[in-house]
Amino acid sequence: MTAAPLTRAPAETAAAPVLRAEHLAKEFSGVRVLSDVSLDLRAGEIHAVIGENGAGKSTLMRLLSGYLKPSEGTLFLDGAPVAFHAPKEAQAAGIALVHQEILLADALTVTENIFIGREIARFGRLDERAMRAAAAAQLAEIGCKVSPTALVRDISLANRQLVQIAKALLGTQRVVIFDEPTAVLTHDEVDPLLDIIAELRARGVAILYISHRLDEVERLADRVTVLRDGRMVGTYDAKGLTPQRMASLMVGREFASLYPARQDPARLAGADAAPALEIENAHVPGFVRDVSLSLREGEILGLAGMIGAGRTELFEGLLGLRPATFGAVRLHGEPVHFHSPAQAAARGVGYLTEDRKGKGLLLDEKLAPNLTLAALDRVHPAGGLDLAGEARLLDRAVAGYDIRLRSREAKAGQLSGGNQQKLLLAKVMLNEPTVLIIDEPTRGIDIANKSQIYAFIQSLVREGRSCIVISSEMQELIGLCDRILVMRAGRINGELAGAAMTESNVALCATSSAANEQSLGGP
Amino acid sequence: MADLAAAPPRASHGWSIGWGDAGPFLALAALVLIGFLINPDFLSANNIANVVTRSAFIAIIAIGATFVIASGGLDLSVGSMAAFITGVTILFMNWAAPSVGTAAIPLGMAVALVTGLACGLLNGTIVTLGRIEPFIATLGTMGIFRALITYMTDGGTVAIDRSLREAYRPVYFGDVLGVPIPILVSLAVALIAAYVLYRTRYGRRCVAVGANEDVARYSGISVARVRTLAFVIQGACVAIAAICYVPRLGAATPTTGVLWELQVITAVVIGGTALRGGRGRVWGTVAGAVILEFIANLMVLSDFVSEYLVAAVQGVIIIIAMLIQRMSKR
Amino acid sequence: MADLAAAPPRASHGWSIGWGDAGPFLALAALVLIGFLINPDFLSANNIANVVTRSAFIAIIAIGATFVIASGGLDLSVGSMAAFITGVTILFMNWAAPSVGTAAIPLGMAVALVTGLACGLLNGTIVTLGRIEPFIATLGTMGIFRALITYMTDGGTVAIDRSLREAYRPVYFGDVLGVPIPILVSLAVALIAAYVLYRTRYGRRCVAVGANEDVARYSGISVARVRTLAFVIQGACVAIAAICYVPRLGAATPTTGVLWELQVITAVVIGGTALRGGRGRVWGTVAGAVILEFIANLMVLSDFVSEYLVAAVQGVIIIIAMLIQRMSKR
Amino acid sequence: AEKKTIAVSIPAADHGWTAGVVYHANAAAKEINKAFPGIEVIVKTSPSASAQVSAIEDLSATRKLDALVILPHTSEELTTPVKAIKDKGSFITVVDRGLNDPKIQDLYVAGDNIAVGYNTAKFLVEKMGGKGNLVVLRGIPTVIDDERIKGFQDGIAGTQLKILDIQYANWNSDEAFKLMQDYLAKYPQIDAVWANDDDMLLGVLEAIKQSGRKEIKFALGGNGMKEIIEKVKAGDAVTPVETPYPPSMIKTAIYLTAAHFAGHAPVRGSLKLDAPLITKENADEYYFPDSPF
Ligand SMILES: Nc1ncnc2c1ncn2[C@@H]1O[C@H](COP(=O)(O)OP(=O)(O)OP(=O)(O)O)[C@@H](O)[C@H]1O
Ligand SMILES: Nc1ncnc2c1ncn2[C@@H]1O[C@H](COP(=O)(O)OP(=O)(O)OP(=O)(O)O)[C@@H](O)[C@H]1O
Ligand SMILES: O[C@@H]1[C@@H](O)[C@H](O)OC[C@H]1O
Ligand SMILES: [Mg+2]
Ligand SMILES: [Mg+2]
Repeated sequence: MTAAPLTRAPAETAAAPVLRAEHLAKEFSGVRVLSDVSLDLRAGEIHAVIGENGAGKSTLMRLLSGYLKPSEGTLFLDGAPVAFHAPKEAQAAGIALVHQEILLADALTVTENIFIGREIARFGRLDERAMRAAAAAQLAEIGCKVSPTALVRDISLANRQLVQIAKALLGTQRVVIFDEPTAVLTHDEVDPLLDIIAELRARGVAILYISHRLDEVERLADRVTVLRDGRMVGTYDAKGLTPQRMASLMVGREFASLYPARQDPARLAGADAAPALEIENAHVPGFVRDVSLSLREGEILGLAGMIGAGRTELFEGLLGLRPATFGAVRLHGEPVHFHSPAQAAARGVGYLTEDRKGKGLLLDEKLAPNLTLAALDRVHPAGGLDLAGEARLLDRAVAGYDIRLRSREAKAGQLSGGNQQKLLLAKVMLNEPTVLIIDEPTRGIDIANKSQIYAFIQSLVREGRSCIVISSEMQELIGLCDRILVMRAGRINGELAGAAMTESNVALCATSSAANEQSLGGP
Repeated sequence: MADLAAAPPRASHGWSIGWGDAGPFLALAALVLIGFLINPDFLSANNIANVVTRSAFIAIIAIGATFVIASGGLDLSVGSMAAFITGVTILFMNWAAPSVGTAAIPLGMAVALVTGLACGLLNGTIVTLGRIEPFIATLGTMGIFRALITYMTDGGTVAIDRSLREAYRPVYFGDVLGVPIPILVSLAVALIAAYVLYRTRYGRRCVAVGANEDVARYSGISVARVRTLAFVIQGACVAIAAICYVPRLGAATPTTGVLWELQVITAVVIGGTALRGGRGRVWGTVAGAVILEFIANLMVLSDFVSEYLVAAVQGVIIIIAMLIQRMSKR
Repeated sequence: MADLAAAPPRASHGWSIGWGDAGPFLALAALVLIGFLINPDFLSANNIANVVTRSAFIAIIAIGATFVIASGGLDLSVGSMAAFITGVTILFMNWAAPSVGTAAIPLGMAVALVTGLACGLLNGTIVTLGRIEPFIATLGTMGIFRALITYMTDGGTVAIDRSLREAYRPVYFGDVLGVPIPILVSLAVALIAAYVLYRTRYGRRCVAVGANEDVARYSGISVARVRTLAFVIQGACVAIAAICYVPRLGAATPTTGVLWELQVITAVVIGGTALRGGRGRVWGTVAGAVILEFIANLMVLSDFVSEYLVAAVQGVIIIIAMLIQRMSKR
Repeated sequence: AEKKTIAVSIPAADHGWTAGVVYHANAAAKEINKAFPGIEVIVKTSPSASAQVSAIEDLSATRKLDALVILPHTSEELTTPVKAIKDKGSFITVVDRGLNDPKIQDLYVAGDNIAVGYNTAKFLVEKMGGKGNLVVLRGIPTVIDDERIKGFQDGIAGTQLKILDIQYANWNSDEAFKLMQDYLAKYPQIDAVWANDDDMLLGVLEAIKQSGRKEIKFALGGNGMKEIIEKVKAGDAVTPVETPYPPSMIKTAIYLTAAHFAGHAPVRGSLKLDAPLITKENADEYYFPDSPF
């Protein structure tokens, strides 16, 4: 550890801690993932916890909120030692956790999900109206526009996250723990949420906040605890702690720059740059209307937009994963029509889903089978499984994508969120796509890994592949892409390139119906 | 963008039946139409009353199964549980009759109910405490209930005392304002069940447990308790069905209730409840039970199906009913 | 994280059986021990050979069911499918025998296999194309297969031609180096199945589809094709079982295969395959089938179970076997 | 005159014997419908007692039944429903398994189950000199099964023939095969086997054949299945005798019922088909090579 601790946060300045943890440790079947972690949460402060993927943040949160029992160490509630045997007990004490993973029942409505286990009833009869009203109010407060009677199955991932937050915030809370609440949100949804969190603080709630978006941490946090490899690096006063510095503390070395050097724009500027993928007049019923776009060889094309803009659905339609119609689709000039991701993969088109838990990985399955699932024909051309070869591929993926795990035998669901994402990326790349569509490439990924993934995408296009990046992080698109298309309500609402790629322009395009390519200036 | 983003609001299920849930009723309507075309007698008041009355047993049991299945369970033991309860009840009534006369009937009904609750509790406990797949647990108790009654009755046959028979008869054969009593009973059970499933905390939790056990647990619901209670409800429903059943056949035999479990599950699924849990449709279940009984009735009333092929035609009709049910959803 | 490399490499499942999967074998061992204590004859070579040979049918069919269940399906039609295939095969052999003599036997086997594949394809197609719950779809075809063979044979009984009987007998009663042929066949089927499930692309896809349909779809797997194929494999396994079955009694009867589906599913689940899919245990299934047959055998060999209570004791033992299986996992 | 309707309600073919019943009932219906234009016979099978109750309810709800010929699934459950039909004025013919209240029936046609057991027992007593070890396979728990077992037990009472074991094999060949294998494993010395129905005897014989055990002197069944009669005719040493219990009794019953209407001669009373021992000498009388049973 090269970095000297900055300002150790002075303990005496603030109110007495609501919840305090001392010397917590956690083992999973003999493997220690957390040791000797001590921290405290005070009423009316936001305490951020940061660390690399797999550092143990989520594990720590689960210990604090009764979802896991510590192997060692003690929790103190208002100074008295407590042991939670179930999440319910922690909830009863006013401690709520917003999970990193979405924990909602798909088959139930938004309202039903929010009120599971604490339904409002009068004389034993459910008061649907009261629950709907309360749910609607709670959703409105955090800026979520879904209908309280929609089925969770039918709403987008981002909205599910907001529903989950609404669920956690319902009722009176003393401690609210947010585990990467903004990972699946776009710029526009993040702001109201951060306001809510600030307001909770003002109301005297103690907040624990995990995020890989260090600018958010800088903006919100009063104190910051840094974890590395399951151990405390230290707790710091947030004042004067720059994102750069936080990153260095997390990784244990000086952290240079997030985005790789931009490739020479001139390379793509010429009109002769051949199109890699052309989509004309795409319609995805209910989501996308009349979208046409063209991706050039060697280009990184960004797709920005708010929740529900139809970006994901457009490409799911392209791959035959949902009903869609196209005027034409051409790949390297040749007309194509995909009925399934397998056909697309065979032609060199890969798609990385934004929903790694629901659509990307088999959580109960080991890593190697997950890695090769989409490329079985390629990895095992003989039909019989080449397990040794598969193990080598896993080794290569673990090294190449820096997947951190405790055991080769782990199940995918036991990886930390960020490492799951890297495994998913490795999985899609096994098919060696020439055109890669990445939906939310760095969702839940720590800053060091982000920069690895950016560098990786750059190296892809340098090899002549082409890439479409759908992302809800504007800086990411701006830092990485050659050109950005902004979608709004199922249509392309603007195209930005070069100097026009600014946060305000993207935001304007994403929200205003007046925006168009001309007014914002093309490439 | 709001128009695209917001998922279409759905009428929350409850008393009112949304279009998406109309499937089983459409299938039933189609069947009635076909039946009428094949044999107009099909729609005679008499025939309809018979068939619906008969479907009451399966309907009542299947209503219980709706809870079990919605909560993510399965109960294969219902048929032999019905035989067991019937047997115990008859044994008790016959024993009590000499001393208390026809008061043995209400007492016997109480015994039936208690036995049903106990059987359900046993199933629920094995499934939740023992953490055994419901399929296996209830396959086990299926053998147990069947064997116990066979043992208690030396071969499994026990008929109700002649002195009680006439007094008990109206429970199956009687009617109120022309509506046969078993139909009234099953309507009452369905009303209560619909209320419990759609309008109470327990019902909500039952469905939540079936929809996603983890979410339910993390939301502070005692999954084991909810599941166990579903089995207990199932036991109560079997007992009610058995109470109505006794006067119809007047006896428990080793074959009473054999294969009812398949009919029950079929009724539930045709009714729109998902076998994987997380969704329960009480009225659909009732429609499913009536559909099954109508199919059997149609086989008797129609003359062109070879007796050997009846099972095949039934199989085909069930599959078609399921297709109708399904298509009405898109 | 350097400790990564240090993680001990563990054999992934496949030929070798990990500790976590030892449950069914422990249950089997416990059963054998109890059996021996109750009646030492239990372990006589003769008895063991008989029982294991008998378990071969259920084992072979259950191996097919392991695929169906692992892929998230269920097949209730296996018993009547077995009767159907047996009947068709015997009818064919009897028809062919006069012209081709004992060559009718291998030809008949081919017919059995083709029939089995076709039946499986039918089930698979109804489930995947028709998108009907497997439970209902195969309940329907269960009636269809049973009725068809009853119709074709005027009541369902058809005996194999006398001229073929002796030539065919060894398929059930013969042995190779002392090992009865049905045991060899079921071992062969299990070996192939274990290879397919654990060591081929198809096996991977099958389990993936059962574990999470969406993930499978997004990974470019044709869910319908994989599921259908699982049903087809099931059909082939039923056919193989039927081929071994014919010489045992030389006839198909109306009771051939009745309730085999329950035994099959029980064997699969006792063997450690999850009913909800996403996990298949071929060797566990085989152990499960042997366990079931041993339980039945023990009931006869022991003297203290009343003939009336046999089903109850069997039920209890199944539940206990399941508990042993389960506990060995923690 | 108006057409007379005779409904025939029988169990679905759930084992060999009932399959024979279905076959003969269908045959009778075809023949009578052709021969007597004034009579219509309809045959309905039911897979369970409650389904059978439903079936007769349905039949009587939708048409006037002049007669009902019924082979009840079980005695208890069908008694009340059949009485209801009777009360509507139908002529009732009961076959094989009796109802609990004999007053309901106008005509009863059955085999003699007590005799099936008793005559078999007597044969064994005589041939084995009154001593030896027996194993018995019984059917589905029903009155018929009880009667046969009771007749058998009465037949061996007072002798030194000993029943080592008795278990249910549900009138099913497969189960009988397994049960016999297990008996053989359990008992080193078995002198004779009795299966109370021929479906089961088939399984028993296979198991004995496979075991290679030679000490078993007799393996007897009952019902008159043609495969077994063939053995008797051929003078088989292990199965030299048989008792009849022909499924064709349903046909007899239907014909008698038809005669009641067509012959204008009242047919009432009960007809018990004898169950004498079938031996090599008289086997021809009981052999019907074209019957499915
Ligand atoms: N149930 C479990 N069983 C075994 N190992 C586990 C389990 N849960 C977490 N781990 C391991 O513990 C370590 C810490 O995981 P954790 O989820 O706490 O990381 P994190 O800091 O939240 O990472 P991320 O930022 O990627 O979400 C990881 O190596 C992970 O693989
Ligand atoms: N890449 C494409 N190029 C040209 N036309 C396309 C393309 N993809 C789809 N279409 C057309 O759009 C319509 C609907 O396509 P979609 O992929 O939704 O369904 P499908 O191809 O008809 O069936 P499925 O994909 O379910 O097998 C079809 O008429 C199809 O020809
Ligand atoms: O079904 C029974 C049959 O199997 C038995 O052998 O004889 C009497 C019948 O009722
Ligand atoms: Mg985490
Ligand atoms: Mg998206």
